[in-house]
Amino acid sequence: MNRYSRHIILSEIGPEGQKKLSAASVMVVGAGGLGCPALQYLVAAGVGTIGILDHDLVEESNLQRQILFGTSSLGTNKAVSAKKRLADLNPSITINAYPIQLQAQNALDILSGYDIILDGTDNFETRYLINDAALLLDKPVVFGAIYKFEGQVTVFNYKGGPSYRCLFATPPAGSSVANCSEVGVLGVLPGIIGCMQANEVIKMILGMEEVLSGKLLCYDARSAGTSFISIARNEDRIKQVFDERDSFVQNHSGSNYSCEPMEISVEDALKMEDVQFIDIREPGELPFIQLPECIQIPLGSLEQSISEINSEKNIVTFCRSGIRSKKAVSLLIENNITNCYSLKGGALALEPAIKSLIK
Amino acid sequence: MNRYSRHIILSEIGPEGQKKLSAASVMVVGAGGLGCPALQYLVAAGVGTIGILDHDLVEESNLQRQILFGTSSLGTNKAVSAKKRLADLNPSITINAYPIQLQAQNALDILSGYDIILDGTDNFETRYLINDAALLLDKPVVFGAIYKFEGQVTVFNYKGGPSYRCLFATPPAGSSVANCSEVGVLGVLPGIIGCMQANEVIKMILGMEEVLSGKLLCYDARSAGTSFISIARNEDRIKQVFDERDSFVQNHSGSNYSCEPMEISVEDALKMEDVQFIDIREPGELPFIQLPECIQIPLGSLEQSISEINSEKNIVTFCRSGIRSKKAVSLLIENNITNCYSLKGGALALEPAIKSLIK
Amino acid sequence: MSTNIKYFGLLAEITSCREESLGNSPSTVNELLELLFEKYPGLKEKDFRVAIDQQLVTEDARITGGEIALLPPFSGG
Amino acid sequence: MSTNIKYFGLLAEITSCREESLGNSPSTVNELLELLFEKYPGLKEKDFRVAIDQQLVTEDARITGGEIALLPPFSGG
Repeated sequence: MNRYSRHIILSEIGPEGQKKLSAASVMVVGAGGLGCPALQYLVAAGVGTIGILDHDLVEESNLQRQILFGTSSLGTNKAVSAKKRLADLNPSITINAYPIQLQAQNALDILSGYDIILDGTDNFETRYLINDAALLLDKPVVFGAIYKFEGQVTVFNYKGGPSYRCLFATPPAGSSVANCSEVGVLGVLPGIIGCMQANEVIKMILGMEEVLSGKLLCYDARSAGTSFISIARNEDRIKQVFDERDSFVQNHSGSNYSCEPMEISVEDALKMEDVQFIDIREPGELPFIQLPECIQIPLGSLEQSISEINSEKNIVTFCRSGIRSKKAVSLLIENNITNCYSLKGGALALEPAIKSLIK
Repeated sequence: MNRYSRHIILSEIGPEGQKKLSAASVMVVGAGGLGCPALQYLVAAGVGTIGILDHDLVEESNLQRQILFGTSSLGTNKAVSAKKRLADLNPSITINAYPIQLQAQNALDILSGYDIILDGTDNFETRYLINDAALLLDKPVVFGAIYKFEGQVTVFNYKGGPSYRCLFATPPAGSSVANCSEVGVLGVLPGIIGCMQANEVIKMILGMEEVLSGKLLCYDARSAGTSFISIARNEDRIKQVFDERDSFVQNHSGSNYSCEPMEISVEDALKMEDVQFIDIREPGELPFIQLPECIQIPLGSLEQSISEINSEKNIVTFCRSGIRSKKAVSLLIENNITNCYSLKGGALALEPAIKSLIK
Repeated sequence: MSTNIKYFGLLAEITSCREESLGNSPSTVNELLELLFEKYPGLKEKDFRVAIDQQLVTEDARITGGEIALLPPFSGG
Repeated sequence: MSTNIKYFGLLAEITSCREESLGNSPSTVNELLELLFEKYPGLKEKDFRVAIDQQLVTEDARITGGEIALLPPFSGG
């Protein structure tokens, strides 16, 4: 246990605490500004099972603060890319990458497999979705959010404590809040806030007192100062979430989630590293596609052929035009192959792109 | 400038602020628990020139918190390994690795080349050395230090503000303070403190108000709370450092720095990646050493042959027994080739090790 | 009795200050908001919660001195 | 008048608490230290600075209420 000796030597952690970390599972939703630093320290601390959920691809403007990535990961999926980097930091834990979007339809399923959820997302819709799903699943959420030079951190749904809806009942009206990428952010701020979130996760796993439940930490990077605002539990608002449990999937409040499996453009797919194309058309369908990293498994036999698929790779399924391949992606995800995409435009879009590459 | 668009869009930074970051140079002393996270965000922010000074090799017990490394970098020098990882995060800046120990003899020379110094070291001797050298050079130091669950952050020597000696006049007596590796540390704590240090560096470069000068930030990861202690400048103590300027190199207070260039064992050298051995003996000296990554440059002609040396590699110089190769390392460092080691035991130790590898 | 008000996030951009002191202190949160909406019309369109002495309060809460904070939700990550 | 004392870092391990209230308040830092050294002999061997109300003070400083902090140097990194 040499890797964790600096933890084990602490009387507050010890070998028992390190075992608790190893037995714990944490889902990090969003591998962006907050998720990247949080993931680093959860992985380094030896949290036994870590989920990373993000459907975005790495863009150059992310590199100013999303420190798990680099020029070599531009254009790749964030969850898959983060997993690859983190596996070297600590190969002794299990990391599951979900390169998909969290939606009302899959949230309960996906989050139910983890003890604690870390909210590192960048939009109100997903934040409320995480909060409500976590309430229904009775799981704590470590919330973190940033605006320019300021950050908020707290723990929701912990041992009967308040939830996000007790602080802000509903998402603000669209015009009321500017989008993060429109307003900009001091790059190091999510580093501080994401690490603070990881700290709260670790405190909960270790069973430490003073978990940041019922208190919102407000940090200002300009003054380096912190203030705390107490949040009381609002039973009415929490009851409302439970009352709407049955309709959670159908009509999540203000839901505008697309129900689509994750799609990828031909351009991005051809640039992707470690890719495995799967042609899910019936034998003989046109146009004929020849690619070195491509195997043929017709949709009808995909489920029996799961074991043939290398889940370490980025799977791109395609059909003729991009409709049936979405079903293939849903089917793969149900079978725990999560890093998979449906090719936008299908073989019809792929054929000319390959031809222009050969030229 | 797409990479920095989230900074440029902030009115407090803008294109001018991003230019200031790009024109700035920062020396990070210590690529450990504090240096790793600080470096990530300074590099990501686009600080134009970054020095990384650390003579330690990566050990498994570091990986619980030193998140720039991984199993693939075990046994390699921290400064060199950190540079390699960070170059992918931002290839548009200059990163200088100094795989050496900061000493009274080299501190003024090395630190004079940088605008701001970030103290991420783990011992009092180097902390006082950095403080005093920075005072003499009139450069600000961003101080960070940790103990178990608590951290301290402040800026010393900034615009006539106090220095470390105004807070604690002299290093504590040996028995009074336990060594960091003996007492352990919560892994995520240096993440929070190191990011806070990077934040102060960036605030200074941008010319923002509210730099943490004259105030010691005390952070407790258990409560997530922060308190500030005001520090007044003590002119007597500062004058004393200047009074002793001339004898700085000869008898730095309580100096127990070894004046040795960095040595490496045969075992570690043979495990190192990207290594370039230089046999600095005269032609014909015995034992005869045959290694694929080895070139012959006798010590007498080393200085004229600098241009032949690939400074991207880890340079290991050796002589017969490990004495003359130390001179070679000093000479290389004077010529700005910093990632170089003297082989302990020289060719006499290397020969049997190679033979046993071949067997 | 003067009242100190802290503005977080984008609210401080509307008020052009992160903190200020109101000379004539209103007696309820409702009165305070009326006063602030007149001084800073942009605040009206924003969602935020009000805290007195680090406790979230409703709009009918009485103000008996202490520090008031206006807290908007953040979404960034 | 009671005095609140905060212990940072390894000092809290010697006192077995991070914070405590002293019933009978001494009038100078010197008196306070005498009292603490008797209560916690281990403190004597440690280096630390004393702050009153977030201001570092010398040992002859008078205590007129407020919060006292005992601050040791940290070396870890």
